[in-house]
Amino acid sequence: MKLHEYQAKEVFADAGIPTPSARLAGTVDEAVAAAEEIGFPVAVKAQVQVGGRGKAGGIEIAGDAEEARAIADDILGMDLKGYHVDRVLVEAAVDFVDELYVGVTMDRGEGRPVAMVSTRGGVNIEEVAAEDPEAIAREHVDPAFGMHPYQARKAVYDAGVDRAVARDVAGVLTTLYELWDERDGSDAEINPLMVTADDEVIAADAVFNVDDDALFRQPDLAEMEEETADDELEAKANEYGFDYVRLDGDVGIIGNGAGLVMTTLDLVDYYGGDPANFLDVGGGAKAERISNALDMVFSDDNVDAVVFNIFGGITRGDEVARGINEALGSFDEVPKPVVVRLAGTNAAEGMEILNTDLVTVEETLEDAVQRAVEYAAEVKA
Amino acid sequence: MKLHEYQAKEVFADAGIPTPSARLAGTVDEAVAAAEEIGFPVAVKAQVQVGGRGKAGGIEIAGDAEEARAIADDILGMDLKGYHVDRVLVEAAVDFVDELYVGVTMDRGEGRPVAMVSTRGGVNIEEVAAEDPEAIAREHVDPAFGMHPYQARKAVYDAGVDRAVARDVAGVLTTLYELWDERDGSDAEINPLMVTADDEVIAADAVFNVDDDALFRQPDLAEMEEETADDELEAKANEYGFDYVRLDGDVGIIGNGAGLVMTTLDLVDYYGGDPANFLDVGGGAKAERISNALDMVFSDDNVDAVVFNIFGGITRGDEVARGINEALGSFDEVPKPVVVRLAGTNAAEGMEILNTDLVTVEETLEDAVQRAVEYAAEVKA
Amino acid sequence: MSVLVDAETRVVVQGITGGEGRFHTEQMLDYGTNVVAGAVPGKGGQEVTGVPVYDTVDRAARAEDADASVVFVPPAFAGDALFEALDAPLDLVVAITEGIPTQDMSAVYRRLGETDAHLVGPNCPGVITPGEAKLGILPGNIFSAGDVGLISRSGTLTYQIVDNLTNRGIGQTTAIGIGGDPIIGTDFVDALELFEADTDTEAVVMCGEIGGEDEEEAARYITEYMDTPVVGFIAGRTAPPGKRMGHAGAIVSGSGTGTAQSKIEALENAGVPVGDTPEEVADHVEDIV
Amino acid sequence: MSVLVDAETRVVVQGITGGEGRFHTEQMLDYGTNVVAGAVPGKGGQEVTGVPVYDTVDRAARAEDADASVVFVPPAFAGDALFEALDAPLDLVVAITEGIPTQDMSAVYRRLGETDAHLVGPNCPGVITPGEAKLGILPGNIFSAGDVGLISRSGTLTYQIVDNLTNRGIGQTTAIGIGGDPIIGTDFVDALELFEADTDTEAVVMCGEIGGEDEEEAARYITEYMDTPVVGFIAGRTAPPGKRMGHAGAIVSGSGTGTAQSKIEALENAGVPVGDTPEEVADHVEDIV
Repeated sequence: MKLHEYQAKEVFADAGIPTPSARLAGTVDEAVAAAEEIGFPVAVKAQVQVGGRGKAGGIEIAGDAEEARAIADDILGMDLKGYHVDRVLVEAAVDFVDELYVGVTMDRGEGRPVAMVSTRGGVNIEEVAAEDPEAIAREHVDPAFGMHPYQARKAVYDAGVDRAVARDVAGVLTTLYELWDERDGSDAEINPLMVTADDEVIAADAVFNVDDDALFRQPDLAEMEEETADDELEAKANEYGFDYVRLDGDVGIIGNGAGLVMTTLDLVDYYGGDPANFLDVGGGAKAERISNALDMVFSDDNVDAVVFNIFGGITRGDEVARGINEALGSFDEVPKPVVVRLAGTNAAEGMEILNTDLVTVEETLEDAVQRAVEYAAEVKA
Repeated sequence: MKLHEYQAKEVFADAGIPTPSARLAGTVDEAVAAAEEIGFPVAVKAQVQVGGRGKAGGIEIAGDAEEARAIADDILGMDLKGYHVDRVLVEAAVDFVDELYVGVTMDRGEGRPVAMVSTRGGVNIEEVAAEDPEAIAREHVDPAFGMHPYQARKAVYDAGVDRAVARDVAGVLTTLYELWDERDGSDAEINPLMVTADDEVIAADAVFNVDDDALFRQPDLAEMEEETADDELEAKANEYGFDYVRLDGDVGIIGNGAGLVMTTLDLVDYYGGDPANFLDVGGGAKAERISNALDMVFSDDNVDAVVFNIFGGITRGDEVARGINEALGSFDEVPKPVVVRLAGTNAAEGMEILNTDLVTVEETLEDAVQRAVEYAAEVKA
Repeated sequence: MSVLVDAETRVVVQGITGGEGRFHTEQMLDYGTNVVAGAVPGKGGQEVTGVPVYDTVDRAARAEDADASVVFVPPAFAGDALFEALDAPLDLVVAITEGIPTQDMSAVYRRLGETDAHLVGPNCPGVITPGEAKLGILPGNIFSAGDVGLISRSGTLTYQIVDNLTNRGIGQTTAIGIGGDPIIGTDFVDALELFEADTDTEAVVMCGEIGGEDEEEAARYITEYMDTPVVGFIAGRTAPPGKRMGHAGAIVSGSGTGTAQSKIEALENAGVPVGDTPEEVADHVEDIV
Repeated sequence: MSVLVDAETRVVVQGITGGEGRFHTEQMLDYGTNVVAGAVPGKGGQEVTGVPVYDTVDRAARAEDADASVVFVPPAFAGDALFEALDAPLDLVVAITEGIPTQDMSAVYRRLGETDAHLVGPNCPGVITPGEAKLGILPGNIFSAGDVGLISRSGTLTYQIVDNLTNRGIGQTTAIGIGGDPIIGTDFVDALELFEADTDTEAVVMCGEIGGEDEEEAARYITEYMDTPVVGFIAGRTAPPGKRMGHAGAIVSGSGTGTAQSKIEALENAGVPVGDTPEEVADHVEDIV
């Protein structure tokens, strides 16, 4: 789960990391009022969860109220990389002499956290990492002991941070690590951490992503969650609790287990079709869930045919068949051709009850995918 | 540093461990008032830091106000194993069906903490440990990860705690460990942890000793420290910051370094004398500290002769000699004979400036000790 | 022969009294697995389908001489359950639980590195040695005994591949579902090492997917250390960069590593034929055995 | 030969800019110790008596190829400094600092067990190989090169015993002040093991004191593994039970273990002559070498 910038800054500020004074605004008038209260210049920043907001026009500096009004008017309501901007953060624009990067994330390969510092802040840090990996000082943290104070200092000195602010930057990194650790962060970043002419450091941006699997023990962060699906269908998937990704093709895909569903997508492509989506019903799906999945895929206008591929382990074939029968039985006419392939647990029972007037049945995955691709091609033809 | 029972109970209660309602009282009237407020029966408990208060008459149960008055009158002002009782804790007497022991300490041999549970609470746990070690379930805690929840449960089940209260006792142990860990405990104990007929658990006594070396980061606990020396001289030693232990003999001993001072005591004994004290001036002592040490030993009426044994490492012989000269120069007549042996860093310089009119100088430790023992014997003769 | 588990493996089920734990204990027993105990705090002294339950893993292991466990404990308590199993100590711990917080697994992984134990999972279907024992939730009926080792990050994809193999009469020594989480115990390299040491395993199928670097590392290991032939499969060729598809690990970073293409290339460079479809995987295996 | 340190040992002083750090760096340099760097956060680029200072131990060690450190860092920060030294990694860390919280040392000790490093101390006078190098605060002038190894829990008692030896012309291979804290790195057994492996050490003197079980364990080790003869000394025979005398370790439990008597008996049962006085220790050593 990703926090918005304004939420992450609240969390950081509560932990003692310096952040600019700021207010959230949902209308142009609110934005202007916020700017006047804070004092100019201010930065007006679109609150959408995408990177590169600045380049995309989602962050502008206003020197006075008139400018603030014009900028807020531009940004509020804009479409930023597919996301609708309905709120801006208005905050004091920081006069800086240096921009640093400070971050904490889990290094999955190592199985342990890594704390990072770079003097190349204010730019896309992934690009820095790719072009000049040495520019980012990395300290792997032993999960048994947490980050030692010496490691924060070492990262800061190794990054070549100016001696005048080294202690403060190490302090920010230490706090950021503690937040990450205590609040079940997946990524915690400050980019840029601005350094002022007076050697103050201040977090001008803030990223805090929380491990979804740990939200149960972070109730206050979980409450901050806002629907951010850029798409009606993905919103529906959130509601149903499916792992769903919408794609550009015309063959709708439903299956159980991420690997098998991905494989089904790959096969659609392999046999000359175009996957319309990824939809994983997960393990042990009951009839209703199956029915919801069909509803999802039928709701996508791009879909011309559906392949339904279940290999039962904890998912039972008879439950799946029941769900398909229910979902398709509710139509006068099945809206799009559905190819079903059932294997594994209770597959035989499922095949027996499956209403084959409504669906095409195939024995193997390869055959099922090919049949669906053919159906989709027929619709197009 | 040891907390008093009433202090430890405050700390435990703040952390969520159930304790009986209680009030501290310094006078008989206060004790009776407290008892009436709490409701009878109450336990009236001497607040002195010694074990076995109950057997020594320092804990009594009062069924009504009259009894409470009589008991408080008995206990307040009593001498309990050498400690003067000036306060009692008046607390609700718990009606129990079982008494457990729960404790956390550092196992020095293993270098790691150990959590302990026993169903043999309410008695001297050291005796249980000696007679029937199996009666105490022990879980060593990995300092890298802290106590895992499973370990608290395991200790409780291994100890054979009744299933009905197992979860609560594990909860108390977990809290106790966390307190021990976060508050730099050296020992944390609840003995007894009482179990009521309703399967409630309640800490009827509380021990919390803090690592003296960690008091700098436990300021609120450090503030609870109260002078507890049972002896004027030991109080003086606390004031001067000496490691000092008063003994029964007549040869006063001053030296630097615990091992060397203990060896000096041993030699006094070996040569037929009786050590009057252990006094370690520590490393790097300056003239004033040396002078204070002499003041301490002269203040002990039992002392008939003094042996002053310094082997300089970071302690400098000239500083020691200066301190001796100053301290002894202030007397018209040196009150007790002082034998000095200086070796190590700047010993030669020290010997040069030492006022040999005031002290006897010996070259070796053995000779110095023998001379002091002789002097003491002469006084006795 | 086999790796990790066989008919002698003495299994504790952690979380045996829960719905899933109970159901799969029955399934495991039906398959012939030597389930000797359950461990659930507060439930000591009970029985679940004839299996005695203990309050702690330590007791279960000592009373029943167990050497392995399967973990069905809910995610909030699973990290603790894994420490309990590793500290017991057991030799093998198979963690079925899905959704364990990553930081909990980071701590478990740190501890695992200090032990000689094998942890499989979490978020995995388990381990099966066909005809001998299964530890986990794999549908036993699709497996058959034979001489191909199988390693997979994905549960149902494992079943699919096994089905393709079994349909051609190609059986398995052992199949290991290593799981799709960001931090797992036994990874491809660990599992390949086990099969390389197993004299009965004539070939190994490894089913990878997009995300992470494990398949690339496996390719390096194969080049350097493996004599046993390996056949590969990689799911997620059509996954668009930056989209998350189910598994936490299934994220394409877009930077050229972790993509299906990079994994397939790495494996092919290591001499591993990679099937485009599950059927092709079976074809390659058939060529070898 | 010698153990732990010699003229080649390249030493970082942690906390070199503090009063004690600076003073003893001068003393160590005067003695001939190869002090190659200091490490103090925020002080990188400075020099202390000609020794370059770095911000981190890692940098100091890499820039100056150091393999050991002496720690003069104040107690509140010493635990962190020890982790920094162990993680660098250095081979030898000598912790002079007194008063480190016990829980901090428990964590350091846990980490130490995973490394190949030697930690001496904390709360110790250090290690000296006479004529070659000293790491710590021991007064160099009382030591002389020779063939007796010395191990002691107490600083000044070490000097006393060494003085008795040196006065008789008995020199030392290396003297190790292991420190008197409840949790220390190198204990008697570790130190005995080092001397046993050192072909130049003809005899070892171990000076123990009341409290703990280390001397008893040393006695068991001597019985089982030592060929090199050992002479013992135990301070605290006259200490009354239950009284704390200086060192945290110097507590007599009164339960029959940890007393001077139990230690002396254990050593004598292991064939170790125990001197009643420092002079007697020297007598016993003289009998051997």
